[in-house]
Amino acid sequence: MRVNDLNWKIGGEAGEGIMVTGLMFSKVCARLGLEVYNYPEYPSRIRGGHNCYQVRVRDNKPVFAEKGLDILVALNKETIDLHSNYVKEDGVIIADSHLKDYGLSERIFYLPMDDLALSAGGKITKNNVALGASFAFLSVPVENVLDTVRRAFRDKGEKVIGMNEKAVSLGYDYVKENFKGDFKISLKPIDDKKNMVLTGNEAISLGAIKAGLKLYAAYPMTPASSILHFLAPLSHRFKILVKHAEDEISAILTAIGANFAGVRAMVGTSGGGFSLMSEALGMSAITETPLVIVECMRPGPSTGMPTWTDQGDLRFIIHASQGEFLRVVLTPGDVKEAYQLIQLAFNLAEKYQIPVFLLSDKLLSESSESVDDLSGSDLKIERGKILREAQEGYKRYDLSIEDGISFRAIPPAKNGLQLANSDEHDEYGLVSEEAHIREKMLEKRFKRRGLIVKEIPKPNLYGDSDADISLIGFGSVKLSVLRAMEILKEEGVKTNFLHSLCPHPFVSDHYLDFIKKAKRVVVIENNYTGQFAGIIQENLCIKIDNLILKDDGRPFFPDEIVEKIKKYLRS
Amino acid sequence: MRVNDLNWKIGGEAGEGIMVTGLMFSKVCARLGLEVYNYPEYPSRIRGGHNCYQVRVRDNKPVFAEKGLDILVALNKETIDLHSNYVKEDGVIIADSHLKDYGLSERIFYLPMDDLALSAGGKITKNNVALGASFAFLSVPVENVLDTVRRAFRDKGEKVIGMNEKAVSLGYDYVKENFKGDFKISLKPIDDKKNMVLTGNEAISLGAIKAGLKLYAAYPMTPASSILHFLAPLSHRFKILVKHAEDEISAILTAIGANFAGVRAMVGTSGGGFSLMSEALGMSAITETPLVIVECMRPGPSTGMPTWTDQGDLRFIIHASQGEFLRVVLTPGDVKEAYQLIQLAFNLAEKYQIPVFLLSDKLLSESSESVDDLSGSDLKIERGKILREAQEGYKRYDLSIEDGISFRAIPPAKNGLQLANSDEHDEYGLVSEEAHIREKMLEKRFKRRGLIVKEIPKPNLYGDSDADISLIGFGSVKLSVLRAMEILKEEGVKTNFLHSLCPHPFVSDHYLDFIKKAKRVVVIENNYTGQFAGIIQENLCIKIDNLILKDDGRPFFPDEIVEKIKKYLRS
Amino acid sequence: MKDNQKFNTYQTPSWCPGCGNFGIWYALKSAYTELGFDNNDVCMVFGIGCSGNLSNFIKVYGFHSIHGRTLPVASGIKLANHKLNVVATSGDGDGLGIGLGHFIHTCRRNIDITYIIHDNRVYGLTTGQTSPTSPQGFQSKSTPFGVIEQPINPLALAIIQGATFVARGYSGEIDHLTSLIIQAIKHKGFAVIDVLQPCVTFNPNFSYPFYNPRVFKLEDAGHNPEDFNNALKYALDVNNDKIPIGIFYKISKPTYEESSEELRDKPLSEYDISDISISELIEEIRES
Amino acid sequence: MKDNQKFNTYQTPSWCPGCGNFGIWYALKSAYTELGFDNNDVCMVFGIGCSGNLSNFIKVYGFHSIHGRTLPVASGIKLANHKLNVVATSGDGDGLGIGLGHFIHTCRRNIDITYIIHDNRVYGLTTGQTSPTSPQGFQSKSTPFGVIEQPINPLALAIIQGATFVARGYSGEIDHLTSLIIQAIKHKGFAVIDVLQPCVTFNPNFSYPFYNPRVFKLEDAGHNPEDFNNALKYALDVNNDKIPIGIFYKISKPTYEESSEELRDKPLSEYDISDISISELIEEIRES
Ligand SMILES: Cc1ncc(C[n+]2csc(CCOP(=O)(O)OP(=O)(O)O)c2C)c(N)n1
Ligand SMILES: Cc1ncc(C[n+]2csc(CCOP(=O)(O)OP(=O)(O)O)c2C)c(N)n1
Ligand code: SF4
Ligand code: SF4
Ligand SMILES: [Mg+2]
Ligand SMILES: [Mg+2]
Repeated sequence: MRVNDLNWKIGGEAGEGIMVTGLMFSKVCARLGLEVYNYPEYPSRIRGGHNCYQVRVRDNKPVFAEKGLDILVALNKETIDLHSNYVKEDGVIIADSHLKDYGLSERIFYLPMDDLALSAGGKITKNNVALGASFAFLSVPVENVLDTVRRAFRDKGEKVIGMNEKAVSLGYDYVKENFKGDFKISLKPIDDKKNMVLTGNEAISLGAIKAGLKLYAAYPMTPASSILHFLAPLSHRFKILVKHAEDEISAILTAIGANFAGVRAMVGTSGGGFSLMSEALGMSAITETPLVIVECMRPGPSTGMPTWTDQGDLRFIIHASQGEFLRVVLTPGDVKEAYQLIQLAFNLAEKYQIPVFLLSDKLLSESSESVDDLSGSDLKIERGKILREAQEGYKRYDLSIEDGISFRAIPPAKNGLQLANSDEHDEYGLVSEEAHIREKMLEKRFKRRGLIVKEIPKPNLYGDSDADISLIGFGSVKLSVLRAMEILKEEGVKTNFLHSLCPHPFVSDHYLDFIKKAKRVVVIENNYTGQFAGIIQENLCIKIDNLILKDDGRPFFPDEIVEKIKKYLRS
Repeated sequence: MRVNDLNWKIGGEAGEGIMVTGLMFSKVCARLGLEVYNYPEYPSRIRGGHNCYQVRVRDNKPVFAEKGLDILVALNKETIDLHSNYVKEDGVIIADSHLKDYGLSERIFYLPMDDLALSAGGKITKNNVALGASFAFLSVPVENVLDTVRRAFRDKGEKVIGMNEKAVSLGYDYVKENFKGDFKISLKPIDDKKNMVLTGNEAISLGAIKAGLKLYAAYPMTPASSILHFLAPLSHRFKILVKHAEDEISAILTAIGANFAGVRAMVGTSGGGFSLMSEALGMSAITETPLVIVECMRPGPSTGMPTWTDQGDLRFIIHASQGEFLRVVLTPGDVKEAYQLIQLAFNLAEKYQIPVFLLSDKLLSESSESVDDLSGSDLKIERGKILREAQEGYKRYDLSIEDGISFRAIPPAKNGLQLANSDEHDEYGLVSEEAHIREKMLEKRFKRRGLIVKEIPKPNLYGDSDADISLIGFGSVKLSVLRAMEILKEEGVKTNFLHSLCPHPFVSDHYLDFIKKAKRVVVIENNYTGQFAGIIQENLCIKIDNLILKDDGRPFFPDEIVEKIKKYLRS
Repeated sequence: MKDNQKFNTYQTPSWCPGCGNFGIWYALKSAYTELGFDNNDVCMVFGIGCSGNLSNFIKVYGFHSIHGRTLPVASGIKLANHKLNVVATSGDGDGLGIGLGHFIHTCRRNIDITYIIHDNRVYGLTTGQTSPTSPQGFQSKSTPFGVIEQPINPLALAIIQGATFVARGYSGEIDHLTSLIIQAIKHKGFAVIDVLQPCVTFNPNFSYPFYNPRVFKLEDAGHNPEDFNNALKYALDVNNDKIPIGIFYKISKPTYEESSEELRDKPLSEYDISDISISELIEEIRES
Repeated sequence: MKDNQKFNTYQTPSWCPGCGNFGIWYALKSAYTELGFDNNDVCMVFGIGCSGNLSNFIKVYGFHSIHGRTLPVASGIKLANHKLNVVATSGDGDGLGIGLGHFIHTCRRNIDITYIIHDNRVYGLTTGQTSPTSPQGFQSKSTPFGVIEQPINPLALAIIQGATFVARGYSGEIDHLTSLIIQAIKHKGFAVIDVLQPCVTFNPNFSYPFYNPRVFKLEDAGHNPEDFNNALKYALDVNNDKIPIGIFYKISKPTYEESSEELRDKPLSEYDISDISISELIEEIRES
């Protein structure tokens, strides 16, 4: 009997409510105090494609989607075709009874989903039949499932709640009565713990609200849209103007205008939208107007694969827009880091009067994780050199200030007059093309680098000090790598992992020691060319010989990493 | 007496016709068979700022603007304030007589420009008075000057021509009569040579016409606009649709559409406009539609310094647009290279079905050079795998083709049906999100890199094999460096120079040997962060310790390079 | 409808059952069939959105462009080979939100392209945000408290900025829409058809039950499409319970291609470029 | 005009002698003076072009944005602090070419911004290419054989898409323009003034000798600015030899800010953000 170690997946056609059911499944588990990781897959269309949702449940973190399945819930045949291979020896497939005709493998438990749903009150409750059934296998009391379903349909009225409760119970009971084997996994509550489930985008949104976000401007784009969807209904409550702009160009410029006028404003988009923002990015830099940009990557080039994951925009973000200027790129690896780093992004943007990126991807933005508490991750608000009143003689771009960071007077501060000028300019912001002013202003804008690098988060080091393999990566590869390391450790392979939270500006000291001490360095990235490895090479002039790359829109699964690492060890 | 070794400059207020006069000066010299280099400076406004135009004249190439002036023509006081410091001991300042009041230095020859212009027929001819005067100092027969003036005003009618001729003569005669000293420089014709004068943008335009350009779409932006201005009047003659589009987004998409429909189409812009193009760039890549982009750099960030020069967009160009794909960046160093490389750009774009950049900057695009003949630089047109008719079973993105380059059928070819799809796609172009198709398509698009690197131009090596200092640079730094090397050689310092014509894709073999053999490597770039040095480090993992950088909007002057190199030698 | 089959690809449309895009898809295929088109007789350009997914279901030369940018691509294709029949389609967000500038500038050009707007008054593919044609007060994922803005009026914009064929279609009236498409393709100049396209999933209030009783045909109302003022009046009359479909405006004016001397002799794509001589031009420059 | 001095910066305008931008500059300064503004009472946003160079010559809070993008920046400023008087200016290329989409979408919002278009019907700063308001046939560096497109009609677009104050000014009539600017600033809502601005250098045909005899004042013609149809008629009547200036259209409608509940209590910029609590929200999520 395995306890609290489960990999569950549900699959069906787009539009069948797969996502909602998966999320409910994970919430039941999270409320038991367990750790969950939810990984959804869906195509870029509203109907007709294949959707699936995977929930990995464990006692402890790290938790990340793995390939081998314990329970597969199949609402259609495609689910079986695509995923049944991954069902473990002792796993089970819960399939709708109408799939019987296909004469599938023996491990299938046929559940008359449609019939039970109909008796519950409507076909639409089918997923909840499957939900109930799933938990019956796992020896979770039906009341826990009903509790979550009730919450989920809270706003839909008693009738709907009743129907769905009934569906759960019917599914649950059907398994109890008809399943003859014994299923080897059970889920047991962990005392006094009650987790919530958050996606990366929810964490980013929450962190931004906490950081004092006052204006969010965006144009919908997967996988960033859910930030817009999360914030919009909260706009009145938290006094945040949430603007669905006419395009991404307008979104970023609106945010820059708002920052200039003294509020914290942010934009969120994906690579295509960010392309359109790249011109304005430089304007934020030359006018020294703070700006926070959330970029959620998906596979490119161009429209590419809108609903899949990728880490291919790193270099683009670092070099976007004509000319040269400072920017910071923060790359959280999980939901808590996302919550914290977005707050840091606002602090850095205002303190250093620069654009700061929070770089996410579909994997982090749309997958969800169990989280106990976020408050430990809160940062103090630091607004830097901001003035609501200014002295006479005030100069917005005062060159005499040592660290290069001059004071931002906010309109309508008297004496605070200034021109925020996209042209190169003098200390007041008025245009200047003189060589020596240009030089000084450029220097002014770059000078603060020294202060910034002291403040950007160091990469986190995980694992053994005497590792055989030393991994380096950034952003969303984190959880999969950590899980892979755990598996490797069980198999006696010692690894460690340096996880970058800020690939740019690249601080050599943060990496040098690790790389020098490593027996064998492997950089792991969810892209084709190994961009982060290139950055390491550029900065340290140390050749990175080993790369684990993947760029088919899917994240690394721990099992894959394990395999690759073992191959390295053999070679 | 120095022969054919002159540095001449004219300065005055914007709107006073400084540019036209400078150009005429250089044409007179070029027609003598001399080599000239013209470097204009002007502010980003129509009137009121300071304009100047410098003409360097020599017997032979390399020729590039140098600091020390032999003749300075000052139409206003500012010209004297700004430039008289640079006038050599034996040089002369030709100033308008009204500047006498300022009690300026002795080397000034006062020319009653306004009076003479008035007697020639109008104040507007003032510049030609100065032009005539200049050549009187240089012992060039007045007929040569008159010839060029006549050509310049050819279309303006007899009266205007007459006025301007008279102005030239009056200025010329005035010097002959009134200049008492003896001037140590003369210009002598070189037998049987008659050079023309071309800017980089003219060379790019000519090369593009030669390469079969059929559609040019652009939105005006300094320093790229002159391509538009050059091509537009030629549109009927060469059957080129020249479209001033509503913005840069439209320009690039129009060009992509046109390439798809089977013509050679190009866009031209500067960094800000290119920012707006970056989204579409990736579409060209994923649809495998050829595209040629001319990007003429100016100092950023943002609007920056619109009429000055810079090499700060290299990394941006290389990494622009979400996702990862191949592109080529060609960086000519002079007018002839620009003419040739734009032709190569079209060939590479079509043969490899990728976007190709011709990266220029204000210095190359708007400075002009004497050129004898271009025809030796012509390339054969290579259109690659293009089909006007297709076989049944045709697949646009056929994966079975070894080198990854499948055939482009052009509409309305029967059997050539295809979808050019910005989404990831299958062999017909129809959307696909399957992992294995994605992988194969990505591989298909990258596979051709092997062929491309064989075809991109090798960097040119100049100078001594046993150099004390080995310079590396790309693009427009070339002429200044070559001239500096010449000066250094005269002073006994041995240098060599590896000039990159294609910093991306970076072919390690093209640089490795040079760098390994070098006693001391110095990378020279017209930017702040040393982007090309970073690229070298990234690819070769060899630290570049010495950088000569400049980013104040001005190009390197040979004298500056000489000084910096000498400092290195001393250190 | 049998003949239409040849315009199908191997992919089955992935739109929601009942989606108005089916109607547009049928109408397009029927129009091509009635026009006697072969698959290679038309080149279509699509945007990104549910509307753009049409690119995978219709077998013609296609370019599935980026979001908001169908018209520039279509213009490039048309200018490179003005013998091609070019049909562009956009969603309302695509064409009237992010792509609005291109739309109006293309109207000004009167380039001979047929332009179909799949106007479902919502962002479909991104799962239900407001669009520029959503009505004021519209509650969506991006505007849970209702849209503040006045909607875009694509027909009025097209009429005043130079489009020479301006119509409204309805995907619930496939034959009528087919006929509009045929006329638009035959029309020389920029032809805009704004199609009322129910999005049953994210904008159920503007679906068949809403439109069916409201639409009426302008041709039945005796409207003369050459009457600019009346056309504009119909286009501006948005608060009426009666929704006109049909041709609002149609006049004859030179197209962009006709006004471009460089296109006079033949399409640009038909020129041989293997040996272009610029030596005369060079000599002129040398002598200038 | 003496008091206006306080709105001068240390830089002298670099426009060509006779440029119509001088008139707009004077009128703006006079309007601010007459409104009793201090320098910090107004925040201006500029585009890139000769018009945008104004940013260096007028001493107020300023944002010199990128080409074509004044309105989004101005909107961001206004939404962050709706107590500020925000005045945005653009060139015709800037605001009606590359920035056309923003213009129309801003009209739809009726945000309380005053928007001045320096309409010289040419690209000035880039030395004379065609602009979206250049007349058909206009020969320029980018259109040596004449413009093919129909010009943009900014006033008609503004009127039909929701701007609530739509006017035309002329920089040759400074007092009249001053009065328009004052009224526009006082107006609650999006106020557009298209200013006929001679570019003596690159568009000499549309200079004072052209405009002076042609302009007439709508107020003298007895036009009622609340009359939508008449306003539109005047705006569309472009081929007439008489050019109306003055207020075409003016109505009262709720502004974007007024319709935004989140702005009700006070400007966003006045909120203290040092200690925002989200614990309740977190608990709701945990319980959901
Ligand atoms: C630059 C850019 N921004 C955003 C998106 C995301 N996106 C895809 S479709 C779409 C909107 C779809 O709405 P609409 O154009 O009305 O088409 P529909 O789906 O309703 O047919 C958006 C915003 C994108 N692909 N590219
Ligand atoms: C993205 C971008 N494209 C092009 C330019 C170059 N540019 C500067 S001003 C201008 C046009 C100026 O014309 P207009 O807006 O009419 O202003 P005017 O100079 O006539 O006042 C252009 C195209 C730019 N700055 N940015
Ligand atoms: S979401 Fe709407 S527009 Fe998209 S396919 Fe479904 S019904 Fe059609
Ligand atoms: S170019 Fe035209 S718009 Fe620009 S300053 Fe001169 S006259 Fe004014
Ligand atoms: Mg839509
Ligand atoms: Mg203009």
